[in-house]
Amino acid sequence: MSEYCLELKNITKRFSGVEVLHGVSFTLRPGEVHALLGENGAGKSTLVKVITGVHQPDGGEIYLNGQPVRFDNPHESRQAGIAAIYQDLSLFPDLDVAENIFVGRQPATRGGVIQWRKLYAEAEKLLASLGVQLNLKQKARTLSIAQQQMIEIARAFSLHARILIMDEPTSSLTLNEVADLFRLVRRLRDEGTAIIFISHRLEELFEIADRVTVLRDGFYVDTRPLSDVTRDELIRLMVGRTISNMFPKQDVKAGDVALKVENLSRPGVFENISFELRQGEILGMAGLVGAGRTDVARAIFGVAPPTSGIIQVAGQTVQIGSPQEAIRLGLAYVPEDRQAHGLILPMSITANISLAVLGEYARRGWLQDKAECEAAFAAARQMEVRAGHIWQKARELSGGNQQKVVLAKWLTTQPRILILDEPTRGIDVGTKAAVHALMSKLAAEGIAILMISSELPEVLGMSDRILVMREGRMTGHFTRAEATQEKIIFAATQSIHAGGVQ
Amino acid sequence: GGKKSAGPLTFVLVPKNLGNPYFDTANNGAQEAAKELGVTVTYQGPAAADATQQIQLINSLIAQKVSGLAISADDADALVPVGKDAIKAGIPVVSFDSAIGKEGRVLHINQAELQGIGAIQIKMALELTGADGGKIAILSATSTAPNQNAWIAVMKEELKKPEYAKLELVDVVYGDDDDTKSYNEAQALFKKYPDLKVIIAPTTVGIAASARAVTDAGLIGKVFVTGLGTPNQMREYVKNGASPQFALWNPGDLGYLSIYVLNALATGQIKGVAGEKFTAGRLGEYTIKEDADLGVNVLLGEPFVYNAANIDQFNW
Amino acid sequence: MSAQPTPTSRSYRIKAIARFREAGISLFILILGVLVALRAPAFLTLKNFEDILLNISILSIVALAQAMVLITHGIDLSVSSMIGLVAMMVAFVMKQAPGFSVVAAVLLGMALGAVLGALNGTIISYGKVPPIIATLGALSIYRGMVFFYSGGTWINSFELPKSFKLLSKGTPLGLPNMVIIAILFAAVVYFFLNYTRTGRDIYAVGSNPEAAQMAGIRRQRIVFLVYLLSGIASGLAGVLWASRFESAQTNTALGFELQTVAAAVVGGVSTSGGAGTVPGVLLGALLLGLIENALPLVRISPFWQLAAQGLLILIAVVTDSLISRSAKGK
Amino acid sequence: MSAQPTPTSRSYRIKAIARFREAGISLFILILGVLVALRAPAFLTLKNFEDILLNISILSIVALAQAMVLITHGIDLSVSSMIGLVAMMVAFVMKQAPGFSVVAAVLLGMALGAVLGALNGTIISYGKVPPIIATLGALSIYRGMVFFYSGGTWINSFELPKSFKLLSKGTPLGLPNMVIIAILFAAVVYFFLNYTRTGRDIYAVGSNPEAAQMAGIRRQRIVFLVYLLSGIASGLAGVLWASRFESAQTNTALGFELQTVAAAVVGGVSTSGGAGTVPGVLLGALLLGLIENALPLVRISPFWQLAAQGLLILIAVVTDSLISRSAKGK
Ligand SMILES: Nc1ncnc2c1ncn2[C@@H]1O[C@H](COP(=O)(O)OP(=O)(O)OP(=O)(O)O)[C@@H](O)[C@H]1O
Ligand SMILES: Nc1ncnc2c1ncn2[C@@H]1O[C@H](COP(=O)(O)OP(=O)(O)OP(=O)(O)O)[C@@H](O)[C@H]1O
Ligand SMILES: [Mg+2]
Ligand SMILES: [Mg+2]
Repeated sequence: MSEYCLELKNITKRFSGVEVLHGVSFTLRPGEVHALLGENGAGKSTLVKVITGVHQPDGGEIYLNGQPVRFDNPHESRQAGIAAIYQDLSLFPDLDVAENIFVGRQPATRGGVIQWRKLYAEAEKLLASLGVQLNLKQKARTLSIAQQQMIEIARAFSLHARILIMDEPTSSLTLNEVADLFRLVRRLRDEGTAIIFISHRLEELFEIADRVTVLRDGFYVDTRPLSDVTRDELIRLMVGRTISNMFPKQDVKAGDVALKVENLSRPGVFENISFELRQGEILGMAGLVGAGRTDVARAIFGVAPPTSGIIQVAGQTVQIGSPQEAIRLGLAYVPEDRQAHGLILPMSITANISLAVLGEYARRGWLQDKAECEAAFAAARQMEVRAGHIWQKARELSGGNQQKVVLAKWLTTQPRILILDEPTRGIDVGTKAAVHALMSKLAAEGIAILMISSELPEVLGMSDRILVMREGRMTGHFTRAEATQEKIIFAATQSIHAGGVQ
Repeated sequence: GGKKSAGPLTFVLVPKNLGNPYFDTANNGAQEAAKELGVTVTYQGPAAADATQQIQLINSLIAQKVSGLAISADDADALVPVGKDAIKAGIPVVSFDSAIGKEGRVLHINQAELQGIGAIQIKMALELTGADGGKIAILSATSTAPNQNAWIAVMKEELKKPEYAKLELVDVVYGDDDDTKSYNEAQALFKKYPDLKVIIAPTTVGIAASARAVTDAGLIGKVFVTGLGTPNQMREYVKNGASPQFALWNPGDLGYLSIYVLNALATGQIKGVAGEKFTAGRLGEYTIKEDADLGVNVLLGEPFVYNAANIDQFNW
Repeated sequence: MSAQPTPTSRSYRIKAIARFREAGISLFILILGVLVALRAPAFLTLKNFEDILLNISILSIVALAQAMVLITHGIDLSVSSMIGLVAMMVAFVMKQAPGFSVVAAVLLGMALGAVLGALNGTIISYGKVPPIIATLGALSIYRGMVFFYSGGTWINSFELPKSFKLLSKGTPLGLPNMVIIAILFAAVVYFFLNYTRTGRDIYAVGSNPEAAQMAGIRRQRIVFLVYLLSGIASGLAGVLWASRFESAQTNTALGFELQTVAAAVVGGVSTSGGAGTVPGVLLGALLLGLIENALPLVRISPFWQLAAQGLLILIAVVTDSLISRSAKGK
Repeated sequence: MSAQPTPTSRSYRIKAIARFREAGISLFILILGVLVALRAPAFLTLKNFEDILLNISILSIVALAQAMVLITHGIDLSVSSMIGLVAMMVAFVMKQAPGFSVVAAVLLGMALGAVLGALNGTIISYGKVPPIIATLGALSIYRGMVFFYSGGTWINSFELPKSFKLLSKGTPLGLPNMVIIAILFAAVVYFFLNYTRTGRDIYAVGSNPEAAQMAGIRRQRIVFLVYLLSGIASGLAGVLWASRFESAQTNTALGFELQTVAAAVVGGVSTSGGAGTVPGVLLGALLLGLIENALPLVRISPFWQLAAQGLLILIAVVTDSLISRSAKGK
């Protein structure tokens, strides 16, 4: 019996001939939180899927408690006590919140009759312990990406697994939810559960993880206890260089008002949202999960128009009834849910990037491959998309690279007003810095940027001004100078302490 | 007709569709004739009664250079071109049961005259209502089937005759030769006309469905069903009184005659013009006639009335 | 908005929604019924209601099975041929051995259906053939087997024992047996879909196949299962069909497959999987049966009947979608 | 960062993939052809090939339109009725005005089809009715209109002007006109789907409607469009049908809708949207035509023909899926 509850030796994995894992080794002790770190496309998620039997390794061995094992499907690994939260969320849109947590293992009598009352009671308990407030009867289809993430977490915890794998569970969570999550993680760890934790937010690793294993381009680089590595060391291990400045925000003096919103409302979702966005300005939007930021963005972009309120673009009052009208007005919206709203997964990187501006590559109605291709190629390179080639299907990209494709797609529309919803969700530190640099460059070119982000450092680091929302209302407005983490968190949560929920 | 290579003649009997007892019986007659004549007769048809499929089949039969075709047309006109092709290729074509347009075949073997069929059904109806008559309704196949409509027209003419003055035709409904729909239409008839006496169904599907509907509704003795049917389908209902009598020609004889005609054409005994005479085995001598609507044709004979007394002599 | 509803308020909400989801079509059925009754008094007779129930019993059984297939984002177009083949085979048995027990006949029919359904299931779930084409192929194969098996001949009323005919029409319990069988079947399916894991897995697989797999649901088995069930239901339907129509013909149930799909979809089953309820399907079947029964009663030109049928179905679905949308407030 | 080949190498890759996707079915067609030829020499005659081409021309046209609908994750079951209705109306016109130019007749047919298709499109894209039920309703409505319009009578060979009959059969260019029309139609669809924005949008809407909408694609318009096109194609097919069979009946093209779906799906079009190619659909149509043509030639029991038809289609699809899977290496 080894000290390790899980051990991987020289795992290799190929996808249609291309090797993406080159002899990766990995060990996991009971009662430890072991972080996996690496650039986008390094192979983290693939490694996870190899462990859980979604993929089968092309080489190498897997040992569970010292015994060699081979999982042909996730079912087998679950039987063996391994639970996982995958990066690309896997909920059932037609089932409700509660059932999503217990799919496949609904509490039932010995006779096999499902006990619905019990199911809802347990679901309610679980979500409460995670500090989530959700209508258990709501269909998953209508949940925001963050809410979906919370459900995935609840599901994974409810499995009481001996090994729990979490692939970027926090990518769209805010401080509060992350805090709740970590409390639970620590409890499990202390009960002896082994946890594999993946995140691109380095500070989280230092907070929760005991050891970290770094991958680069599918190669195993090193494993270190977090107690004796520095942030810069980690970055050097994963990127191969140091990153001087995560938030290269240059000061731009704001120009004319590009976007003006007055008393925008959709009862029950958000109310009386008013703000101005000037050319060259980056306006940050902070708030807890479910605060309504995404809905405001969707409303402005014409996906789900508001029931009341005024929207002005460049001084003109406009009615935006659909995304194409928004695009015509020079708006672009990078949605928070890349897979559901950002990408056509079965299509190539090229097709995805050119989707919104295809018209421009047509001459007398006929598409010009070459023009389209070169534009897409340039955009993909600018975003540092990692893929075999630019005709690879979006589905086959790593999470972070999919996010980069979505960014690339909207930047090629050359908008005058750019709405970014969780723009760097799942993007590695290296690229994140590049994206930030690009944002401030665009701002400098006079583009107005509205940035929704659940990552406070990003909001603080990149915004000229910061709006805070809470339960569909604006509860704070700070300039770059006056904004602090504390002020924002307070604005985002105060009423809950004040007990002022309607 | 014309020049034929030596070797046994192979004729093909092409029904509207396979798996239809009516045509299977015709085939039995055809095989009987084949034995007597020492020719081979194959039985090939489309799975569903569909002109397109039938045309494709006939095309391939032409390619196989068979010695003669007896066809029951899924559509009178759609088959004309392919019929012409066959005749051009030296293959004699006759139609039976349901005619091909005049130019598309040498002659048509006519199971019975419109007049005869229409008349007998009204006659049977009156026998069923009894002298003091009553309400009758017609349950037909599709509202577009030409033979059905022709028969219905004749029946309406017949009803004008004084002897049928007491019969009141209250409705004509269509079961589309679909068992379920015919059944529903029959049910609806009882409900619409509580004092209905007779349903005339000039279609084998409709008559069986109607008889069953009468039986299920417990109206035996109140409502009678008659029309055109096959003995096996109707045996039950003749015996339980739902349909004491119905009429039909004998499809076996129809197939039998068709092959004799084909043989006569293929061997050059006849050219297929009006006035020619020939003998068809046990059915005796026939004379080819020509008239306006059917063109050149041979008439099988009078329709036959089946009832409790004779039905057990038949098994088809 | 985020306030947690109490269990009571929740269960209330469920009922409300559930009532809603079928509200549109129920309403339409009511209206249609009234209109027909005004036009044709015969419609309101008890006899007629019994006829309607009889007419929709078989449809309901198969539509429920079809619904389960649709919920997995599949489709079974071969049901009509399975019905035809089973009807023919069972009728043959009853003809050869009139003493054969009726219960045994039913079981035999379901067993035969199970075999056919299992074939479909295997080809689709393990052979990875798209359901629509697999069952379209099966549609002709099984129909072809009817021809082959029967040699084209039919089985007629007089060849079937009385006991067998009474299987569908007998009314020892007041209602015709066939109606009772259909009700029982519906009850079983309702319980299966709502109170067993396998039932819920059917929704899960239809709602998100990959996720289902990752959640440890044996996706292929579930897919296989629904086609198996569809076969069993069709087998049962085949026996009832032969009994009710007192005959087995080579074209028995021809074209019936689209009716079952229509009933299910009219009843709110989503063809892209994941959604559908038993009451909905039953209402869908009822609507179709109602239309079929009403059209001959109200005298409209036979030329119009077909069009009217389609039109009524369309109006039903449109009203339904309008109502449920207005209900959703958007 | 990992290697990114230059844009030029793209065209090569695309072709490689494309060639590949149809490998399975092409192979199967080849094998089938050889087997039939061995059994029935008549198969290899030029006349016979012309027959096959004639037989699949109409199917190809409608199957291509059907494919576009399927790619948007829809389905159009009303094509057969649209064909029937247009055939009837145009034939009527030709009967009344034999002088009417043939080209005008074709345009008229397409215009009529466009109207019918637009109705479907409106109900589905703006009325939010599930395509399968909307077009199922339209299937009976349009068929019913055939009855009503024709009053049950139909139009016969002798009532149609020779010029109209030659529209399909004339061979001024060597091949029958109908075949040439089909080829042109296929070419147009090919370029439309692959080299126009709208064509690309059809795929996008089919594989992820929400994302497509957020990318500024007018989703409803696209959905409307494919049903409109399906109507136009059916209109064209209707005219050709009337010309080829020299008549218009109330049951013209009855049941044809499932054939078009079969051809498309056999040709690799996905019924869950987003995938499908023109060459694939043409091969699918060819396969069906081949089977229909071959079966009567090789003398198998007529009772087996139907089953054989289904069986061959199934085998074709299975081989195809096996080959493409083994190709994917997994
Ligand atoms: N199904 C697939 N087919 C082909 N290539 C794939 C597939 N899945 C992943 N890959 C490739 O494998 C490599 C590793 O992907 P993986 O998702 O493991 O990266 P990752 O470390 O999770 O990145 P991220 O941080 O963005 O999630 C990527 O280059 C990706 O393109
Ligand atoms: N795509 C969507 N479809 C339907 N409803 C949605 C969608 N996205 C979000 N919502 C609803 O809007 C509510 C607020 O979530 P939203 O995502 O707008 O808030 P947020 O501030 O963006 O928080 P998050 O960090 O979760 O995005 C959620 O409760 C959810 O029900
Ligand atoms: Mg990943
Ligand atoms: Mg959001």
